[in-house]
Order: sequence, then C-alpha cells, then structure tokens
Amino acid sequence: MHQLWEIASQPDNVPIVALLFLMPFYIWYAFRQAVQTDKLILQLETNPALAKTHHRKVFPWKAGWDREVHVWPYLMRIEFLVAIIVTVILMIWSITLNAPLEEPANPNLTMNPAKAPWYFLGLQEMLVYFDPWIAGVVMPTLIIGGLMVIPYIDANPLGNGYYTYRQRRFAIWTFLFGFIFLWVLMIVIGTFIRGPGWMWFWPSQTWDHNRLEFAVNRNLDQIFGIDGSWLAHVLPQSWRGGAAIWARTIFGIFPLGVYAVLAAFFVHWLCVRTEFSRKIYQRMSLVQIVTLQIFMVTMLSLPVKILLRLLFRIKYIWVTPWFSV
Amino acid sequence: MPEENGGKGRTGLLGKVQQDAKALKEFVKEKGKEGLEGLKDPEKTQVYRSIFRVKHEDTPRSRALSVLTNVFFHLHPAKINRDAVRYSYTWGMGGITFYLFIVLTFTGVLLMFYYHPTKIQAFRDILYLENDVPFGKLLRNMHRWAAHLMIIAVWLHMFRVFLTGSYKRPREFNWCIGVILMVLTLLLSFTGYLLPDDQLGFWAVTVGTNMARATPLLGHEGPFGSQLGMTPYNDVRFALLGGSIVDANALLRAYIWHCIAIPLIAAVFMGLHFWRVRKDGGISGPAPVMLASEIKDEKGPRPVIMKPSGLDQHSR
Amino acid sequence: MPETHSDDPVQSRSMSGALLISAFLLMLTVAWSLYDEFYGLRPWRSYQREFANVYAKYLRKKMPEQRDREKVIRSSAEYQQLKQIVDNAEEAAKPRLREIDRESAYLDKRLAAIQDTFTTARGKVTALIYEAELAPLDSASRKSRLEEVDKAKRETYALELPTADARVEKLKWNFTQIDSEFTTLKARKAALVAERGDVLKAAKDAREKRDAYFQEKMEGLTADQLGGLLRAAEGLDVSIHQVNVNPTNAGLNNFGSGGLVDRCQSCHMGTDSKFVPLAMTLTKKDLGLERSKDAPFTSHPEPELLKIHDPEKFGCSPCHGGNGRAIDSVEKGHGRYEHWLWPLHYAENYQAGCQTCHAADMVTEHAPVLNHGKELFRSRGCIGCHKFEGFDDQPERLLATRQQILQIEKQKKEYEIEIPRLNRQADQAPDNETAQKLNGQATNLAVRISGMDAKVEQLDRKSRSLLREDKKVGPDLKEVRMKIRKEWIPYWLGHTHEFRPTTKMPQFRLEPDQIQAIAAFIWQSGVAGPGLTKQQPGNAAHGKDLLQTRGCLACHSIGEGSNVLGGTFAANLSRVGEKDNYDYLVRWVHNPRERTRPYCPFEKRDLGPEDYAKHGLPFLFDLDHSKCPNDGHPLQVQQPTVMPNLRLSIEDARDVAGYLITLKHSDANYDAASFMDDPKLKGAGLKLVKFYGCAGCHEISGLEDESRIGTELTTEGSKPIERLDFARLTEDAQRGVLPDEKKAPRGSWYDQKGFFEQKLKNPAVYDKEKYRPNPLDRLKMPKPNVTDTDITALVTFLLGSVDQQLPREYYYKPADARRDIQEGWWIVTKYNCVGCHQVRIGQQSVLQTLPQYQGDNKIGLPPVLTSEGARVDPAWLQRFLANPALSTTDTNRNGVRSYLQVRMPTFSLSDEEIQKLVRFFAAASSQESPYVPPKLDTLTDAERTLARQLFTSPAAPCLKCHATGNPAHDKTATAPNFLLARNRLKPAWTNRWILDPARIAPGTAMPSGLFRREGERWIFNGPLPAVAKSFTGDYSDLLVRYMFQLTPEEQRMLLSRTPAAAGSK
Amino acid sequence: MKVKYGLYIIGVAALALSMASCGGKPTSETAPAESAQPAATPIDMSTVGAVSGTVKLEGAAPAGKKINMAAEPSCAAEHPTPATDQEVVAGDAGTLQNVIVYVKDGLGSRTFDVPKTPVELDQKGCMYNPHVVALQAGQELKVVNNDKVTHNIHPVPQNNREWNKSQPPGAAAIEDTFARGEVSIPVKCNVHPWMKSYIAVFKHPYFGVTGKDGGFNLKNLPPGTYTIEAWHEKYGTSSQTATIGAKESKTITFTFKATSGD
Repeated sequence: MHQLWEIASQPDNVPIVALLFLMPFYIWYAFRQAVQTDKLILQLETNPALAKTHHRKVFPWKAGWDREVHVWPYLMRIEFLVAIIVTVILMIWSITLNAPLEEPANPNLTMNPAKAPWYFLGLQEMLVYFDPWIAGVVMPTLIIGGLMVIPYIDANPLGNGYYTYRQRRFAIWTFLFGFIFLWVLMIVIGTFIRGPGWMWFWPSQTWDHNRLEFAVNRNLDQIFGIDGSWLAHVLPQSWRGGAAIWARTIFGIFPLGVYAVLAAFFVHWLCVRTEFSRKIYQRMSLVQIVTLQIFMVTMLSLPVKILLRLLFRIKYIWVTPWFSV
Repeated sequence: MPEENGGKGRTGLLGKVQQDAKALKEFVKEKGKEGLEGLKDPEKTQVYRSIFRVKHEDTPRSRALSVLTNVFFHLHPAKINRDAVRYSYTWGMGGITFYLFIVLTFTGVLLMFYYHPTKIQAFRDILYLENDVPFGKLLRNMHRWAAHLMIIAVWLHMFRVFLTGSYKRPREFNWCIGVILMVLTLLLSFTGYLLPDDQLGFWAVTVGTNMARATPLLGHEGPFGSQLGMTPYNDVRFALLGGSIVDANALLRAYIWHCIAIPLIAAVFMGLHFWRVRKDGGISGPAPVMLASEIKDEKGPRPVIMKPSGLDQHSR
Repeated sequence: MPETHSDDPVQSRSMSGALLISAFLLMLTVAWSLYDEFYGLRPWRSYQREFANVYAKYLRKKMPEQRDREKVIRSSAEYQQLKQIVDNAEEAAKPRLREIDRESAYLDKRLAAIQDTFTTARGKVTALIYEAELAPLDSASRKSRLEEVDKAKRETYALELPTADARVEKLKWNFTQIDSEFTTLKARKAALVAERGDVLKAAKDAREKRDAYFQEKMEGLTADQLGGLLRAAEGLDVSIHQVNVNPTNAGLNNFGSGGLVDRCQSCHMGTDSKFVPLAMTLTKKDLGLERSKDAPFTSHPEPELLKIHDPEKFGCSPCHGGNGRAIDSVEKGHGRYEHWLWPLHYAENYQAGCQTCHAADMVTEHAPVLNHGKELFRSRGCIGCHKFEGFDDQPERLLATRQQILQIEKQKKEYEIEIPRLNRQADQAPDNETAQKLNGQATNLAVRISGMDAKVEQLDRKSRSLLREDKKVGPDLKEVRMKIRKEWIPYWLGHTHEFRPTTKMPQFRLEPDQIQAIAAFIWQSGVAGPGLTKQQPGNAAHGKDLLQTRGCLACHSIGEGSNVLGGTFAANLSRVGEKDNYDYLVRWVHNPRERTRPYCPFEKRDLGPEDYAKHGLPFLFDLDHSKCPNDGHPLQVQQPTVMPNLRLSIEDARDVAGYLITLKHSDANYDAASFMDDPKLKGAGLKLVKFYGCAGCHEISGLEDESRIGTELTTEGSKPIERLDFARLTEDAQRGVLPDEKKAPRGSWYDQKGFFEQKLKNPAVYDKEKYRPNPLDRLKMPKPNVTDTDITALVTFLLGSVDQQLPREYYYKPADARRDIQEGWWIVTKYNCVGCHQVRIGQQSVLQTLPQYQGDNKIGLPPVLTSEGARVDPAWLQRFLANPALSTTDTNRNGVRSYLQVRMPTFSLSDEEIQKLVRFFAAASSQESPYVPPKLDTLTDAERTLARQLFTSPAAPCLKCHATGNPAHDKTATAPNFLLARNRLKPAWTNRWILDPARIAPGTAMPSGLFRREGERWIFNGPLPAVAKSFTGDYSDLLVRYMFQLTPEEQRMLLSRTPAAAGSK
Repeated sequence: MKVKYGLYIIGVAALALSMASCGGKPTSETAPAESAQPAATPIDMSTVGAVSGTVKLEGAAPAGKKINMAAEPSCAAEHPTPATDQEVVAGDAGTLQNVIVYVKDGLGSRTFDVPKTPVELDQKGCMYNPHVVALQAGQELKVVNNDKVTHNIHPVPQNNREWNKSQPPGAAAIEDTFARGEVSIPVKCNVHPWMKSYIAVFKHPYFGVTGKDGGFNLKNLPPGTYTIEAWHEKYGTSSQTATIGAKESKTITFTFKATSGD
C-alpha cells in the first residue's frame, strides 16, 4: 500500500489525484442538472399546454424579472470570486508542495520507469497495445480529428445549451466512453499501475526493479498457422520466397475487415435502438454517417485490441512488411 | 535686521508683509476648499476621468458602459442571459483556464529573467531559483502547478461544453478552435517539462519524442519511413529536437517553443475563441429546453440564425 | 439606482459575504507566503539568534575567569621584571625622544610654511622647461625660452618662515634657494624618523619579550579578545554567511551558478572564525546545550585542517559533501535526500572528503582512516582485481611499454622500405629541386631510424625497471612444487582464514570439486625444476635469535592468538612448518627474490637451462644477467615479492629456516590429495583460476598477462545508486532493514555507503534470495579478511573516490618538492620502510613497539630518518639504497651501522624507485635538489693539531663509540665510522648534529652539550688544550671540517692515541 | 537526403582514387626504370656530323702547388718528383687540360643508350687518376685503389646522392652509378685532404675531357643547332653555339684566360 502512497505523493502526480476526485464530482454535478432538466422535459412533453407557457428552464422564473442581467456586477463578481479562490488554491498548493527537481540530466543513466508527463501517459499506455506509430502518431491525430468532427456529425438539434441525458443518450455515452474510459482511465493506469519496465504492478505490490515477466505475444496469423505454404504453389517461381509474407499480408486483411463490418453493425444497432435516435439517424447525411462510422469503429477497436492483448496475448492482427496493426 | 534702520520704515515694511501674508492665507484656504471638494467625489477629478473615461453611476447605462468601455471587460456583452451567471452551468472552467493562462504568463516572464536555456546553466539556474532568488521557489512552484491545473481546467471545460451540447449550431467552429487550444495547452506544458534539464524532464521528453520516430513516412522507424530514406538524422524527430538526442539544441528549441511560439499562437486562437463566443451569441445557455416534437425534419446544414440564445423567448 | 427585483434571486442575492471571506483568505495566503519566504525557508535565522545569545552568555561567563588568569600572570615576578625592563628602556629613551619630537614639530611648521611657495615656483619653472624642450634644438626660440627659465629661477619670492627659536624670519628667496631649503628640511625629517626608531628599539624588543612571556603563560584568549568576540556576538546581524568562490570550469555539485556557494556557516556559526577564532574550541557543553539534539554551534574539531584549507576558499561542502547552497532545511542542506548526488559524509567517513582532492597521495596528513583504507586496498590485494588509478599499475605499464616497442619496430621496418623508394623517385625526378628534396627526405628517414633505436633502448630499460617494480601481493605459485606440501593446498583453499586468521588472502566461496580442480591446476602448472640443492639442517635456536634480531618482525609476526609478536605487513609465520619445504625455505630466507626459472615476457614462458644451453650459456640469471638469451629482451629474474634480501650467510639462512620449519601445530595433518596429479582436472582448474582472477595476486604460469577481473574503482564513489545492484535487497535497503533482518540504526542504507559496507562485510550478500545453481553465476568477489574498522576505512576511501566535480585548482597535484613527497610515500609504504624506521615525525615504527627494543635496548633500533634528507648526500644515498652493504664482497653486514643487529636489507629497487626515494627524503626535510656539496676550507696545521687533541680528549672520546673498521675496536662500537662522513653526510647537518643530537634524534646515544655558546661562537665544552688559545673560530665547525677531511691513516693514528679506546674491553 | 549522402561518398571515393594515383605515379614509373633507361631514340647515322676543336689557355698557366705527402710515406714514395695539385694543367701549345666539353643544349628530348663499359677512376700515389672523369648517367663508375693505404671516396653532389665509402688497400673496386646529369661532382678523400677529383655526369654521350693536346671531338651529332659548353674546375664555363647540317663537321675553340695569382 505504501507504494500507492509513494506514487500518489509524487508532486507531479497530484494533478491526477485531483482529477480522480474532480472527475466524478463534475460528472455527478452535470447529471444532477441533467436529471432535473429531463424531469422538466418529460413534464412538458406530456403537457403541451404547459409547454406553450413555460419558460422552459429548471431555474426559477417570474414574470417581470429581467431576462438578462448586467454583466457588471452580476457576472463580474462571480468571476472575481472564482479568480480569488483559484489564486488561493494555487498559492497554498505552491507553498506546501515543491515542484520536483531531480538529478541533472544524464543520458547514460536511464530512469526506470521512464514516464512521459502524466497527461500523455494514456498514449504511453497505448504503446503496450499498439506500435508507436499508431499509439504515438495516428491515435493523437484521430483523437483531435474525432473531437473536431463531433459538431458536424451530431445531427441531434436537441440538448443545445442545457444539461440533458434523455435527449442525447448516444452522444453522452460515446463521449463518456472515449473521455473517461479510454483517456482518463489509461492515464490512471499509466500512473499508478505501471512500474519499472512498464510492467503491471497492483497498488499493493512494490515496484521491484528486478522483476521479470514472461509473456509471448503472438500474431494472429501465427495462431492460425499461416505460413503461406498453400500460396507457394499458386505463386510464380520467382515469388515463392515471399510467399509467407504475402500470405500474412493478405490474411491480415480478413480479421480487420470482419471486425470493421461487425463494429459498423454494432454502431448502427446503437443508433437505431430507440424511436428517437432512429429519427436523428434519419437526419444525418451519408457523409455524416460514414464519418461517424469511421471514428466509432476506430474508437471501438481500442478496447477490442486491449482485450485481445490482455486475454489472448495477441500482438498483431495484420502483419505486413512495412507496418503491423 | 541691522539696528540702524528707522522705525517708520519698519511699520511700512511690516504692514506690507502682513497684507501679503493675509492674501496668501485667503488663497490657500480657497484652494484647500476646492481640493477637499475634489476629494469628496473623486469622479470629478481630472485624474479619475483620464483613467476611467466615464463616471460611474449606478444606472443600467453606466453599468453597460463600464463593461463595454473597459478593455478588459468588453470581452463580455453588456448584459447576459440571467441564468448564465450561475456557476452550476458553466463551472467557470473557461474563465479559470484563461485566468491560469495569465498567471502562467506572469510567472513565466519572471522566471525567464533567471533562466538560460543552455546545457551548462539551465540546471544551475533552477538551483539558483530554488535557493537564492527571493520568492523564486514560490514562483517556480506556481508556474508548474498552474500549468497542471490549466490542463485539468481545459479538459473539464471541454467536458462541460460537450455535456451542454454547446458545440452545436452555431458554435461548431468555436468548438474546433477549442480543441486546437487544448492541444496547444498540452504542448505548452510538454515543452516546459524539459527546461529544468533534470532527469525527470529529460526522460519524459525522451519518451515523448521517441514516439515521433515512428511517424508514418516521416519517422525513421515509422511505416514506410525507412523506405523513404528516413534516418535518425533527417527524420521528424531530428527536426523536433534539433539533433538525434535530447541535448542542448533540444533545450533551446523547447525554450523557444515554450516561451514564444506556442504562447503567441495560443493567444491568437484565444482571441478568436472569445470573439466567436460573442459572435455566436454569447455562451450557449442555459437555454430553454427544446422538445423532440419540435424538431423540424429537414436534412443537412441550414443557415445559422444569429440570435442571442437568451432572447428567443420574445419571438415566441 | 437601476430597478432590481428584490425577489429575483440572481439580482438580489448578495455575494459580498463570499467575496469578503475569499478576499480575507487571499490575504491570509499572501501573508503565509511572506512568512514562508522569510522564516519558513530561512531556518538559519533562528539558529543564528540562538547562537548569538548562548555564545554571548558563554563569553560573559568566561571573561572574568580569563581576566583573573591575566592578573595572576601579570603579577608574577618574572613578568614584573620584564615589565621593569620595558619601563626602564622607555625611560631611557624619553629625553632624546622629546628632543626629536620638538625638532620634527619645528620642521613640520617650517615645511608647511615653505610648501606653497615651493610648489608654485617649481610649477612655473618646470612648465617653462617643458616649453623650451618643445622648441627645436639650438634654435633661437629655444635659447630665448631657456633664458626665461633662468629668469624664473632667479625670480624671488617673499617668505615668512618660522625659525628654531620660534621667531619668524622674513626672506626673499629665489627658486634655487627655496628648493635647496625644502630638500634639506625633508632630508632632516627623514633622518629624525629613522632615529626615533633606533631610540625606541630597546624598548620595543623588551616589550616583545614581555608579550612573548605573557603569550606563553596565558592559555586561552585574553579578556579583551573575548570582549571583541562578545561585541561581535551581540551585534550580530542575522544574515546568510556565504562562502562564494567562482572558479573557472566549476562542476555541477554545489557549484550553483558557476561557482562554489557554501552557506553551511549560516547555521554552523561555531566554525566561523569571525566568531570563534581557531585558537578557541567551543563545545555544546560550553554553551550549556549538552542535551540539545539540534545545536550546530560547536567549533571545528580540527582547526589544523581549517588552517590548511581556508574556509573562505574551500567552504565546507567540497570536503564534507552536502548541498552547500541549500539552507531551507537541515535535510536539504545536508543533501540527505533523493536526487542529491553528494550527501554529507557521516562522521566515521568524513575523511572521504580528503580523498576527493588527495587521491594522488598514498599518505595524507590528518587522515589516518583514509590512509589505513588505502593501505588495506593495496596490501589486502584488492588492487589485484580492481584497477585504481595511481595504485601499482606496473603490469599495465609493462604491457604498454612492450606494445610501444613493437610499434616502433614496425615503424622502423616501414621506413627502411621507404628509403630506397624515395631514392628511386629522386633519380626519376623531373627537375633537380625535387631530386634534392627527395634525397633529403631519404636522409632524414635514415636519421629518424637511428633515433628509434635510441628510443627502443630506453624502453627496454624502462621495462627492465618495471619488471623489478612489479610485485604481487601473494606468493609466486610457479614455485609451488618446490615450496609447498601438496596436501596442504586444497585445505588452504577451503580454510584460508581458519589456517591463518591474519592472512591477506580473502576466503573464496568454492565447492569441493572447484577446490580440487584449482589445487590440481596450481600444482601441475608449477615449474618442476631444476631441483633445489639439498640443505643440511640448521640450528633452530640460533635461527630464532636471528629472526628476532635481524628485523624480520618489522613485517612478519610469529605466535598465535594473544601472543602474536611483530608486524602485520607480511605473513604470520606461526604455521609455516606445516606447509613449507625446508630446502626451499632456506633458499627463500637466503634470497627471497631467487627464482627457479627466469620468465621471458616476450616469449611468455619460463626459460630453462636448455634455452641457455642452446646459446652455449650457463644457466645463470640475476639482476646483472637479465637479458633473454633468445631475443635479448629483459627477463623477469626475480620473484615478484616485496620481501627484500637480508644478505644472510647461507648458514644463518639454514638456521632461520631450521627454526621456521619447527613452527607447526603438533596435530597438523592433511588428508592425502591424490587428485592433485590428475591431468584431467587441469583444464577445469585453469578456467576457474582465470574466473576467480587468482593471477591478480599470484604469478601463475600461462596467466602472467591476465588483466584485472574486477571493476575499476577509481570513481566508484560517484557511481549512480541505480548502477549499484542491491538486487533483492533493494527494498530492505530503502526501508532500512539490514541483511540480517535487523533494523539499520540510521534507517535507509540505500546509498553508496550502505552498499559498500554490506558488500565488504559479506560480498555474497547481494546473492541473497537469488537462485544460482551454478557457482560460476554467483558473485565471485571473495570475502576479504577485514575487521569492522578496516571496512570503515575502506568505505571511507571508496566514498571519497569520485570523479572530478570540483574545479581543477582544488585538487592537490603539486608540481614542486611536495610532489616528490607525494610520490615517495607510495614507495615507502610499498616496501614498508616504516616497519623499521621512523620516517615521518610522530610516526612509530613496528620495531619501536617490540618488547626487545624497550628501555636501553633502544640503542639497537635502526636510525630515525626524519632528517635523512638533510643528513646525507643524495648521491651517497642513491648508492646506499642500491647496495646497503656498501660493498660487493663483504655483504653479510650493514654498510653504515655495522654494529647494529638489525639489518638494512637489499630491496634491489629499480633506478626509478631509488630516484623517487632520494628525492622524497630531500623534499621531506626541505632540501634543495640537486645537492651541491659546499666547499670546506682545508685545515691549517694548527687547526689540525687542535682538532686531533679534541678528538682524543677524555672530554670527547669520539672513537670510543664510533667504528673505525678495526674489528677489535668495532666490537664495542655503537656509532658509524667517521671515514664515511666525507661522502655520506652534509656538513651543515653534521654541525647541527654535534651541537645538539638529541634534538634531531631523541634518545640517540650521541651525547648533547659537547659545546657551549660563548658570544658569537661555539666553544668546546671541556678542558681546552694549549693550542686552543690561538684558535678564534667555531669549534663545532672545526671538528666538522676535520671529520670531513679525515683519512684512514689519520684515524688509525687517532685510535692509537685515544685513551682506553684501543684497549677495547 | 539519402541521395545527397550517396553523392558525398562517391565524391570522396573519387578524390581518394585521384590522390592515390598521384601519389602512386612515381613508383609505378620507376618499376621499368630499374631494369634499364627508356629505349634510345634512333639516330640516322647517315646524316650525323661532328663538332671538334681545342681548348686554349691564354696567358701562362700558374705553376701547380707542391703537395706535401709526408703524412703518407707510402704514397710519397710513388712520386719521384713531388706531386703538384692538378687544378690547372696546361697542355702543349697553350692548350688546357682537364676541361670537359659537352653539348649543353639542342638535343631536345632525345634519349640515349647507356654504354655498358664502366669508367674507371684510379687512386695511385694518393692521387686520383684521371683527375677529371666524365660519364653518362647510369653508366658505371669503377673506383680502384692501387695504393697501400686506405682511401675513402666521398663524392659531394648537388642533385645526386651523396655517399662516402672507405676502400682499404686491395679491396674490391667500388662500383656505383649517378642517376642525374651534373657538372661536376667534386670527389674527395677525407683521409688525404689533397686528393681531389671531379666527376661529370651527362644524359647523353656528347662530351669529352681534353687531354694533353687540349682537343675534344663530339661525334655522331644529328644535324641541328647546339650550345656547346666547356667547363673547367677553376675557370668555370664558357659556351658557344654551333649549327651543323647533315654530315657536316665543325671546329670550334674555347679560350680561358689564365687568372694570375693563386
């Protein structure tokens, strides 16, 4: 347990610890409001008359009250308040906790584990499951891209400007999945669970620098015993040498394809589960649907790959001479 | 006064002096009164005017003015949706992020006074900051923690914006800018990590940049990289570090990125971000709920209706 | 007022409360940060305040005591007397002083009066002269200007000058007059000042005497001095006390922004001589803080060190470690936290600090622990496996030299090919210039080649002397067949420390089969002959006597358990009898360096008679016949042992051996080891011997060029902790759990110190909990035979061995005589000179501690060498060291002190070593080298007769004790022969010696007080013969000159005259 | 990038090669040279002419100084009349001996065979004989010692290699060649300071040393214009040009002024 404390007390990990508390809090905070709104929505939907007259907010409202208030002072004062509080927090934090400073940089003395800044640990964790070029380059690009396209593929006009769950189940779940599960959780794992040699240490375990692990990760084709022997007959003499490679390359495409199709269907199924979401789905243009599919499928591939790796010790699904997936 | 002078001469002279004195007293009294009055309501004074341009009364107008005419406040509209002032809605994360950015700039500039981005001096300078510079330790700590805090704030901001669907029409583009800003924030923090030139930063950055090796096409270990003649000495990582290892050049580059390039870029985008917030009709809510029954079933993009979201009650 | 709806929560709600609170909080945090800045991060402030008042209290208490002391002294008769003298002297001086003062006062007045006019006049004249000089030579203008100059000189000025009799004289003087007056006045003034000094001299001297007396009587500081300190303490301004030196190329440890910044004294105020002068010591007790855990106020325990290392230059952390600039907490300041690479040394290891700069010294003053550590590192054979810069590196240098030779030979061949090529080119050259150039080059190459031959010859010499210097810690295992009892070897390998608890050899952790293999290999690889000459038994009793008198015990010890007697430098001989072969032992005692077969480093094998026979040479090899018959390169003709040749006669050798062979346990028996001759084991054995690096300490055939197997330790102290493999103990170390599951007193031992200590305690410790079925996978470092103190010493040594962090000028690498001392110590310790001699003042030789040299047996001790450099002529010393018998024929004796039982043995040092030793002694007694003997003026007949009479006078019967070479007489002699003096001694020293020998060598037989001071000269302290009347010179000097011109016949003549000397009883 | 590096490498390689070849050249050429001189350029014997003539000395030849050979009696014995130094030796009828006459210029780049017969330099009575030797580059010089004393032969050339070999009485003849044309190489014997001789080396066979008659004759000269030069150890050189047609033979005369005194 002291190990856990050691990590948590690392000055640089304090933000993550903070995150651990902030995240749940704000999720709860948001959902509390969402529930209220949803109540209201339900009420209005069942009672159109009310919908005509109601001011349609969960906040109190009386005729004659200003719809708008002056920024000065009503907003300003809050901003000042927040500024001050933040300052106070920051200063206390700074006084009580020193920014870390270790030995002078020494290229000959490798730190073990050598960890990236905490906010990139998610990506570093991904390295376990993917080749660097995916985890380190493709993923971030996709994440950024994915985030950017959200407004354009979300065809649901509802829930603009207020917390709601009922009206945006799909969107919210997707986001929570991506943000909390895939991003924050990975960071937490990278920080608290990964020890020397980037090996898996439960918080109760102490980081033993001499620990050794034995794990053979095989490629899917190896499991299926693809060696291209059959291909060798088909190919012209001169190509025989590369038979195995070609075989693998070709073979690899299938599982990926299969996955893509399945995942696509899954997403589709998600989108058409309720009457409402079907309606939204209707509104989407083809481009939007395709984009949505692409990103959803890729996103889903992460947990799938992680599972494959952790459960079946599968390294690559698709092996080609140039890159592997 | 020498004795010799005559008596009458004295009276004459004396009288004159007394008169002058009296006159002076009057004058001073007068001016004093004015001064006091001036102090009574400072808003009348020239100095006050010169600074605040408008005199503040507790009228809607002057409230509006005080915001609109103030270079710092005029990011805000004069009035906003009555419910938008609630913390519960915005969580104030955007504001906090901006505030932290300012704090960081401030502390950062001070730190720059004591820091040389050279292999020999960088680490020493940190020691110097820690032990010698008055408030140096505090300064450094604040800078570092504010940076971490900012990242959290940014994430939460994004989270909030998503949950309130604020990215939806007409704010799609501003969301994109937001995403870019978030990336910039991460980069800022990352580039700052190396500067103390200690083991922590060094290895963190090494790990971080090693990924760049694997950039498809551009990294010497990435797919098709070697086929395109990428080597450790000409690939993208080399470009990032200014060398094949994290060394003096990397330090310098990190420094420049961290202190000049990214902040500038970020500032520009921030400006854009805020401007768009205003142009897209202030913050998104809290808006009156919309019901599924009210969805007009038309496909594809539609013209954006520029309307401050708060106001659309009137239209109904 | 704008209309606000009082019921509107948004508008009506007031936040002033919240704002107020948060604002208040902000204030608080700001306040806090301020406090933190000024106090939280500045603990030294409170320390300083505390120090100031406890110290002030202490001083106030102390002052009256001291004042009383002073009173006592001042009131003492002697002091009063001295004081009287002073007063008288001052009295005597007074009248004259008064005159002088009066006159100089008058002079001042007059000078003052004349000054202005003088300067004006001079200014004018010089200005004019300058202008004149500007004008061209012998031009009209020049002439005219010069005339002006004259005019100016003639121009008169009105003056009012005070006269001696207080009148004022009005004068009209021209420049010349004024000038002369002015200069005369000045001159007079100067004269007066000088005179004043003379007048006061007597008083001044007297005062100095008085003060000196006071100084000597007074212990501690005077009340006034204490008062000064008190003022300093009371008026202390609380501020950082910082040593800030900014040397070039400062390293990174505590050299913050480019220089040493050290603030230790901000809390450790007691070490700051501003408050506690070096003359004074301050303990917690003095300050009444015995019980306090946290009172860093005591003064530096070794002020001597501070005198050599001025804190203003060195600071504290360079020696003590720690983070010199960090003062925000004790932990930070002492650098006892993760991420600080140079933590404060613990008390027992503080001398590690010395090592960082004194790595080049084998013996460092004030650092006994460190010295012990280094000594161990060498003598326990650590150096056999672990390279360490500066320690005996002959093997490496030998290899390097050989490489060089081969290199040159190769180059030579290339040149020889090149020459004709160049010649041909010359013949073909298009034009004569090229031809000449090419021919020139060819000639140059030819000349170069001759240069190379010279170089090779030098290198050969060098490798010869390296071969001499190359010693091994352990015995030569090639000789094992001749020397050792076969069955004993495996036993020894398994029970090293049981058999000989004091042995240097570490205990290896070996499986039985390993032991068998190693033993077998050693046995079979030993040289088989030519066999030893059979020796008849010796006289053990006499042998024992020799062993105790010849000085063997300076290095060796005999006896076991509590009654061990002798030095620890070499083996304990108590069980030699159980293992050694008598014939071999005889040979060994007679000449330990004698080899059975010479080793040729080039052919890499031991030569035998057959090799010599091939060339028709006799099988004869020694230092004079050390050329390889096959290739002419130098041979290893000695055994690689430091044990010197005591030049015993073969009979004596037999006796000694005869005694040694009796030293054995009665119950000693070893079970037969038939496997020793099993050839199958040899291969396995060789592998193991290589693996365990036995060749590091022993000479083993086939493994002569084995390199050291261990890690180099030169900078082990600064090895990053991550690089030290604590293996399964990492956790325990960090939690402060020792390998024996006890709690470590100081908590975590996860640091260099901890690693080294545990490693030395038990080298296998880091194999704990490891699965190592194959013994070759285990840690191979054997268990050294060391005590806990030894370990501390070694650890200190290692902790100090760090890579260069400080700027270069901080390292002790002197280029002057001190370097000779530095180098000399390596050799002095290598051959254990200090076993017999006292070399350094205050150091005790082993012999001095032995029972048989106590009381009046001190006479039998070898000479004290503290003044050797000043005593002997280096040229002679060189000869003596090369051959202490000072004779090639009659060697079974001491060259100088034939009367001593203890024998100065022959070390057959290499030329280089001799050079270094000679320079060492010269430097150690601050002698200039090279030494140019002073010219002594020859004796007049008168002087000679006088000298003779003195020499033979009953008051100074020199020849009673001093040897003369006449055996009858020398039986009783206890001092060297005078005939040696001429070449051996330095006159100046001899003079000092005969004046007061006891001062140079306390406890010498030579009597002091032979002369007495009389005015400016030394007079013989006894009845002066008639001839003395005419002699006005220095008697000591006379005798020295006589001594240095003494001839054998003269001495014989003297001997005949000496009363009772000839009739030696 | 990659391509660029490739170029570098090629460039370097090329450079290296070229250097190698430069460095290598002389050696590669000497290889044949060792065996023999380059083949002679043929001369059409049907057209060759000749230049002949005499060398005159204007004024009286200074009498040669007497040499004191007391140091070497065995040699002294060889000289019934004490030997004189041979700096200036007049021939009959006002001619001058020991002058080397040779074609200095005009042969162009022709090469010639080297005569197989060695030129002999004899040491007799501690005198070199002849006093002046002329030979062709690469032609063997044979030094023999007919004295009962040891000599050392020590030529001190400009352009050729200096050597210094001792030759005990009755030792085998010393044979050596000079590779480069040079007029003239002084030869001395360090044992006998008075012994002095000169060796002239030519790249062609058109040279002669005047004898008692002071005459010279340069035969088999192909038609052309030549600079003919005469060299004397004391009076230095003087040269004339002669143009000869096919089968033509010219006579020219060189005249040296006897400088009085020394």
